[in-house]
Amino acid sequence: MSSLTIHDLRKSFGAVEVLKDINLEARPGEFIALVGPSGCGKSTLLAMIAGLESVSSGEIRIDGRLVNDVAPRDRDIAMVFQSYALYPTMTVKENMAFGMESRGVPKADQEKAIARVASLLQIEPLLRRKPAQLSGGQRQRVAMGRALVRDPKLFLFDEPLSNLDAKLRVEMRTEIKKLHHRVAKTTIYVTHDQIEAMTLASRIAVMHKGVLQQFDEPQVIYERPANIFVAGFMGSPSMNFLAARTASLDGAAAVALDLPEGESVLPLPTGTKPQKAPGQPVILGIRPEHFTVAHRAQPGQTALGRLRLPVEVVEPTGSETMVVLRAGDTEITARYEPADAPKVGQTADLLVDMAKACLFDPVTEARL
Amino acid sequence: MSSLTIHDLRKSFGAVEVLKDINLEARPGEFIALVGPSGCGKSTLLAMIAGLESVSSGEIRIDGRLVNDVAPRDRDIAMVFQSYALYPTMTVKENMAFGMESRGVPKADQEKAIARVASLLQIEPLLRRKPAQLSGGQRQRVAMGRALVRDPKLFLFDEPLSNLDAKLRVEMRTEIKKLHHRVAKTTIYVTHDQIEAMTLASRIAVMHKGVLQQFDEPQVIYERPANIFVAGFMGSPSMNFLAARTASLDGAAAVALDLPEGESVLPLPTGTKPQKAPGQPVILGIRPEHFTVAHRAQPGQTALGRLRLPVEVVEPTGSETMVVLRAGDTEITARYEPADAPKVGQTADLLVDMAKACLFDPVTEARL
Amino acid sequence: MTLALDHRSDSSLAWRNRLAAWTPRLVLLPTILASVLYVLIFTLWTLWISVSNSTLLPNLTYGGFKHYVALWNHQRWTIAYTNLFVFGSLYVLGSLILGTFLAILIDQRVRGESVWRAIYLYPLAISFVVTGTSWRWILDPSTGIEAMLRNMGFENASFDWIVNRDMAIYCVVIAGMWQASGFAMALILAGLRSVDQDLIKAAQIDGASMARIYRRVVLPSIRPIFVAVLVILLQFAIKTFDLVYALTGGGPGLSTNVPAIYVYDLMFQRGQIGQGAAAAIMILLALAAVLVPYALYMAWRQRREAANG
Amino acid sequence: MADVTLARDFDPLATGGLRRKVRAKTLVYVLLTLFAAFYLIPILIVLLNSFRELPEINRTGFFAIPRSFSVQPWNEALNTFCVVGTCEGIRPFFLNSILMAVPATAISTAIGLVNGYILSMWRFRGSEWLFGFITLGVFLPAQMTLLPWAYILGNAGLTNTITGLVLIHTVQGLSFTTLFCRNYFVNIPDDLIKAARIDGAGFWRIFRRIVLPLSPPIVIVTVIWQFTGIWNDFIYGVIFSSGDKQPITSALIALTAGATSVRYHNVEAAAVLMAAVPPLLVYLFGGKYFMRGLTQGAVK
Amino acid sequence: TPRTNMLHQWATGSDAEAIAKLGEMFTAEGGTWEQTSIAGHTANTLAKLRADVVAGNAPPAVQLKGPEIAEWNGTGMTMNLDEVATAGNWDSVVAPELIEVMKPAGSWVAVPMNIHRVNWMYYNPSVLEAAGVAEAPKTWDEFNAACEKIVAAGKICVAHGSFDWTDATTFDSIVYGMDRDLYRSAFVEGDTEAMRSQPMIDAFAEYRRIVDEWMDPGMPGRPFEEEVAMMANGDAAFLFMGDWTIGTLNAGGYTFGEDYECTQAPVNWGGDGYILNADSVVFFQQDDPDYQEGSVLLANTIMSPEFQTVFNQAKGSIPARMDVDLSQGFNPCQVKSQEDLAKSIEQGTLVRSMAHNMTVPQAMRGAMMEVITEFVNSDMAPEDAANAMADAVEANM
Ligand SMILES: Nc1ncnc2c1ncn2[C@@H]1O[C@H](COP(=O)(O)OP(=O)(O)OP(=O)(O)O)[C@@H](O)[C@H]1O
Ligand SMILES: Nc1ncnc2c1ncn2[C@@H]1O[C@H](COP(=O)(O)OP(=O)(O)OP(=O)(O)O)[C@@H](O)[C@H]1O
Ligand SMILES: [Mg+2]
Ligand SMILES: [Mg+2]
Repeated sequence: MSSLTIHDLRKSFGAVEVLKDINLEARPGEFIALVGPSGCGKSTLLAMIAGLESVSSGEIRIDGRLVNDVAPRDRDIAMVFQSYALYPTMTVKENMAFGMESRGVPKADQEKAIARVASLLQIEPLLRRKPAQLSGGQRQRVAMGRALVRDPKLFLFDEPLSNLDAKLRVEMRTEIKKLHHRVAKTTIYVTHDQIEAMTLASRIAVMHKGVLQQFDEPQVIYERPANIFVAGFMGSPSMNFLAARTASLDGAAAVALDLPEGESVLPLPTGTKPQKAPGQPVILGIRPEHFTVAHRAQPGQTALGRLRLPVEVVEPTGSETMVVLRAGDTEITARYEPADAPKVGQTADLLVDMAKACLFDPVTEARL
Repeated sequence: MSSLTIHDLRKSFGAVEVLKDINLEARPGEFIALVGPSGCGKSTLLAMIAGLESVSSGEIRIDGRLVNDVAPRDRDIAMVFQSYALYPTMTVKENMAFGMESRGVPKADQEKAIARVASLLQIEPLLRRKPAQLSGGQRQRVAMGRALVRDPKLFLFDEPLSNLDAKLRVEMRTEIKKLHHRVAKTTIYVTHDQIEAMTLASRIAVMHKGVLQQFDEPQVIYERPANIFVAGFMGSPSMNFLAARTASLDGAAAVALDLPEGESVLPLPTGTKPQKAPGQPVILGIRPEHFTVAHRAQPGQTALGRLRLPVEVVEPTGSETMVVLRAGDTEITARYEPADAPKVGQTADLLVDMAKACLFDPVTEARL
Repeated sequence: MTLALDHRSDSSLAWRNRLAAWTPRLVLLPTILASVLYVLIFTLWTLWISVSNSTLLPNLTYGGFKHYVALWNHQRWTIAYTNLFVFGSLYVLGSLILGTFLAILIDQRVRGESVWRAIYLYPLAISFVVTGTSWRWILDPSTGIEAMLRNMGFENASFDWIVNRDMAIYCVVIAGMWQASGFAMALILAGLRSVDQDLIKAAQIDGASMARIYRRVVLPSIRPIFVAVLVILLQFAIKTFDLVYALTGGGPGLSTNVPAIYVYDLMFQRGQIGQGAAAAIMILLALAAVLVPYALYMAWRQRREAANG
Repeated sequence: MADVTLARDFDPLATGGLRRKVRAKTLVYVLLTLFAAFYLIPILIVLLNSFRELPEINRTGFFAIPRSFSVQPWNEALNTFCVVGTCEGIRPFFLNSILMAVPATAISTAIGLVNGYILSMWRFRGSEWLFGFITLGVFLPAQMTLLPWAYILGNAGLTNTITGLVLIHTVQGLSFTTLFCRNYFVNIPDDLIKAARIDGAGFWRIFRRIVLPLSPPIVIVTVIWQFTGIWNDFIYGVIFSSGDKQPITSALIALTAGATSVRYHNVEAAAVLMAAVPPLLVYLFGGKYFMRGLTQGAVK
Repeated sequence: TPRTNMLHQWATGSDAEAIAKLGEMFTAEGGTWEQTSIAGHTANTLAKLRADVVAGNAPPAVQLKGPEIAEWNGTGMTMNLDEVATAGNWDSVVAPELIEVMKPAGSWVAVPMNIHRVNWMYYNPSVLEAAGVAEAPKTWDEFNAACEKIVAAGKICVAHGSFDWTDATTFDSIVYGMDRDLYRSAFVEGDTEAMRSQPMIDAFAEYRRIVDEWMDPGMPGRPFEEEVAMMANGDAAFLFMGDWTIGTLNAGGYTFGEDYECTQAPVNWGGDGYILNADSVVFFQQDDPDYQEGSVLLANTIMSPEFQTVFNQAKGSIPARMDVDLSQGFNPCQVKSQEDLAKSIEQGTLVRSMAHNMTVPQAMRGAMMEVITEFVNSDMAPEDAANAMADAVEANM
């Protein structure tokens, strides 16, 4: 039995259908991330799970019980909002107690629960403050504390970190990860930051325009994306997409790229079946980190393609350097070790790790 | 002659001194990034350059001319605001024309300038829209367009990208970099995102609490930070700081770490002079990317230290995996290739690239 | 453009800058003068008249505090001043509570919201000269509710507050609330709409009922709006004049007299300008009793906000 | 600017069962209707009595079921009734009120806008203090200012003129309009003004091109507030104008406040309703903006 | 050409029509007529007058009455009308009680427009008949006895709407009817000893009985025309009110003899009494000769028998000149009023009305009226009321 089951779920606002046939299930204790670009319906889906939006059709079950028409208070869930939604006129302690108070939990038990969570999250010194007197990170922590005191069946998070600045976001991400290890509750976590999804989730559901694109483990989603959208969405900088065609190289199926510098023929990505006759258009997807400087090639590595391209922009970030190369009309971003980075105007000589590249159908956009 | 010279600049609001003795100069065409945490005075400094805040003491010169008391309109600058500050009731075109209109530029010239910039930024289709009808990225582009039409001596940017989401931010960053290559105007760019500063600037000014900490080229700042603050601020995940003491190893000066697993002695970072007698406390700074998995050590690499530490958290981001290790009371973050990443609970065996590590004085916090 | 700027000498720029710096102050000058006249001079003039020998006409010779003494020896003034506090607090609190209640009702995703809003808000647009009479008819036992109830067969029905000297002031309160609660409703409703909807969602998930959510979460978070409504209503209460005139004429007996009526009667009908002025100064003191704490509260809030960044 | 949405998009009753929803909604509509009755009855009574014949009113009182119906009262109120010396109904006074309320509203709003603009965006030392001082004018009771105004109007040769009334209402209105506009403009981001200054715009250009186009909500609030306030004021009208120069509310006082003379209640009712039309229209048409602007203007 | 601008408070209805007549007559005599009619309360008129005086342009002619004539005369701004008065022989045609008021310091500064009788008692003959009251009571004892019967018959005895001026009007009649001398010393001369005296306590005691037993509890704030209708419709038997009631009765379509009749309010001392109230116009000095001329013309027009006739037929009062013939176009009550006035002068019983501001200054009158209306609307004891009135007057002297 799974802790959350969503079956053929649909949602329309008036004539606009914002969620289409969503199927999803979370096993007990699992951490599921819901990612997708803005407006794809993540928050709507979460609100439906929470009971804050009505269901147009389909089923939502929590621990096997159909909850389509159950009020939020009776679903036994806890939720952390992007805005934190801390009650501004209550102290941190009152914020945490409010849910228990509303449910008539005895004072003594309230105190105990608050003490436990406050020590878990190390927010004891903040208990008497009002939310306005807290920093962003502290607020985030309190919002989590409020969700934790209740010991619910399901945790829902709606972009809990997106209001924090970059440094704090990274820290809190790690913290959430540790916390989930500790409490091991089923969690649905909405984010549009794919790194958060990758690092936190046991499975990721990628959504786009109300449709669930892929629902799988992070590594699978990253390495074998179901389609161009998922491939482009996951990973930063984005995967490079190149128009190519099927070809044959040394008798084996291969892909050919037409570049101003002439045609490059590369071996087929590992695991791709050569379904198509040679000469068919395909889209080749290569992630920035799957380029290697030619002279660093390690002996014995197979399935390597070689590209020579002019350098357009060099962006050193310190730990690594991103280099934008021109490949005809398209730009390719490649990741370099800072020491190896070329200069603008030079020509980069790169090996492509075709074992990790992907091929897509240009029409259906699905991976081949 | 430099395009912008700031000499001993101070600024107080009432009794609070928010800028202390700032000295800075920008060469013509240079791209200077001003970074620092929130509230360190970046915006205030920029506003003083623009003439929007008065000068408490010191000098600001633009192209050699003292502008301390010159009104903003007479400084011949252009500025892009974090909020974009587009005039909400005017169309994009009117927004861009407003500055020229105020200065009495003939209509025909206005049209020409707008056409030029609109095509440069590819915003021609937006010219008739109002700001409310634009997406975040489009607004950002229009804000830049408004600054560009006027062809001023100095461009000022105040966190122009911080209202965009992560993906768009990366794209616009590259765009700004290209744009600067093209127009080659002196630019002062405020940000609190150190990656932006690193990738865009020819020189970076790091500020903290109203004091200029270091003003140098990105690579220098990243590799040879002036103090702990700069070292910790630049780079994400942050540099790891470990309490250590001076020691000697094979007769040479070295640093020793006391870990629960026993003492580890590492060679001295390259370029560090052994000023201190052995046994003195120091702080050792190591960036996450300066760890290598022990079995990948390349022959001939010198100045390597070796650490064996338990794994606490593993965070795969797709292109790389961050691993949090426990070293006594402190946590150390190390960057792994996804394929090499250990599991939680295992012990990581790492080599430290001491050539790139830094040592700091625990009292003055300056780099040794 | 660059060239054009360089031609201008720094000194002419400096002169222009200085002019530009003074423009706001120059433009504000007429308002400043008008306010000095209206707020300061008028108040000082009234203050002086209140300690002068004025009776039939203003007389600027100093006469000491006799008018104040006479004022406080006057039973009608004591009634009026007491009424100011009774009426003021009931009217303000009543309008606030009623307005809040209406705002909450309208906030429940009702159909035709703008119609309901207009119905509750329209009394603010109509002067009491217009509706006072009508309220009078409604409250009067021989023509209004009581008569209607009796005609319907409730022989013992009794609603005679307006003719009862102990209760008449509550009729003034009811009519006042009728006029002002819509205004409170409008402000509070807008306040409710500005409350982060996530707070309500969070509270729902926390298991609170809607009543509890309003009481504990939503209403407390719009406290500044309540304070603003409070001050505006208090200001209305203190200036109340035509409401009472149209409704009870100050009666039965003296029971619904309020200071504004007293001032008008003494200054103009009775020809006791000095005593009227003294009464006006007492009204201002009552105002200060409200405004000074409010100003302190605002200053405190600002400082606290500044302290919290 | 803090955006106040006028319709909420979140339904607290989205889930939890149909019965609960129906019960809650019914209760809400019943209460709304009861209160609507409370608010409407006074005006309905006036309306009904404006169509009854006088002898019937005199014999059966105002709260009775109408037995007669006549438009004569409206005709009289509009055209022939004698009020304060003329016998043309209340029409001429209606016109006076327009002539008084429109300019006074317009001028005080215009000045208030400029004042608010300065006090929020061109602050100088003491400007906060000045703002507080101007705002104090809101609180002065009218009775106190009558004689000083008489002195000023007399010396300016403005007694018994509509211009005099316009002057009074303008000066007194400044406090309110400045208060509202300033509190509204405070919400306009500073960056906008900074950008315009860098763009080379001066004081007036910023006002005209940037601030003014953003002002409609607060203009509507001040216009409604001022217009209804000025229209409904009677005390200044009674004291500082006379005969055919009086505004309509003062003329209404003549109708409704005569104690011992014969009262034509039906005509009064008709006149009273007619006098209420302009402020009501202003409210009906500006109501939506009134709420939006008021929160932004009054709460700060 | 002679001009004038008269400030008055007859703003609507029959009042306004009456004053319009004055304008027509003034214009017919070659004058340029302007008027400033003030809406509503006397306070508004006086506020306007004060505002004009403060502004430095006192109106040429103002409707003022009673002691206010003296007060404003005291400011030295009023115009002396002695010449016109002599020419018109006013001293011999105007009622003597009025002359004192019009000549506060020995010279004419005001002209009277009418005489109102305050101490009327209207009654509904059918109610009296039904209750078995044979004729209208003549003394207060008879009145109380009549009321007992009427109340027993299920009717309200006295129709009343309580305002300070109506409460005081009724009390005028009570005090005057119980003790004429008390009325003079307390209400005309403002003698506080008289106010504290036993006769005043008795008057209050009578009033207490009337309020508690003969009036209905719905009276506070009841509009004037409603109390009139109560009597005329037969819901109540009596109404104490001045002669302006006639206009309202006419407008309500009630007929004399059927729906109402009028008689003098009860007096315990026998004979004919009359409490007088008069409206008058005061002239303020003007620099403009046109206005000076206009004032003379207006004064003469007001005093002309033609105007006095037209004006008073509309108002329900009687001419201030004693020599006008009322046989044509006047209501029977008005005719009776003129007859009673003559008898009252003859018997020396004529007094001016305190309630209608014909005796003591406004400050004192206001204080007295406050006590009276408080008395009516509370359960104050007669002794306390008498003392309170004296105290209030002393505080305002
Ligand atoms: N109450 C509503 N009425 C109509 N449309 C709505 C409503 N709520 C949401 N939508 C629409 O549904 C779509 C999904 O919205 P949702 O908030 O779920 O997106 P999201 O994925 O959470 O986006 P974000 O990342 O920006 O938070 C959007 O197109 C939005 O405009
Ligand atoms: N007008 C002012 N009056 C008083 N203090 C001010 C004022 N403006 C700024 N400060 C203070 O000056 C300091 C620097 O502010 P500034 O806005 O320059 O910081 P910043 O580096 O731009 O921060 P952020 O990254 O948050 O934009 C802050 O502590 C701020 O509180
Ligand atoms: Mg969302
Ligand atoms: Mg800033």
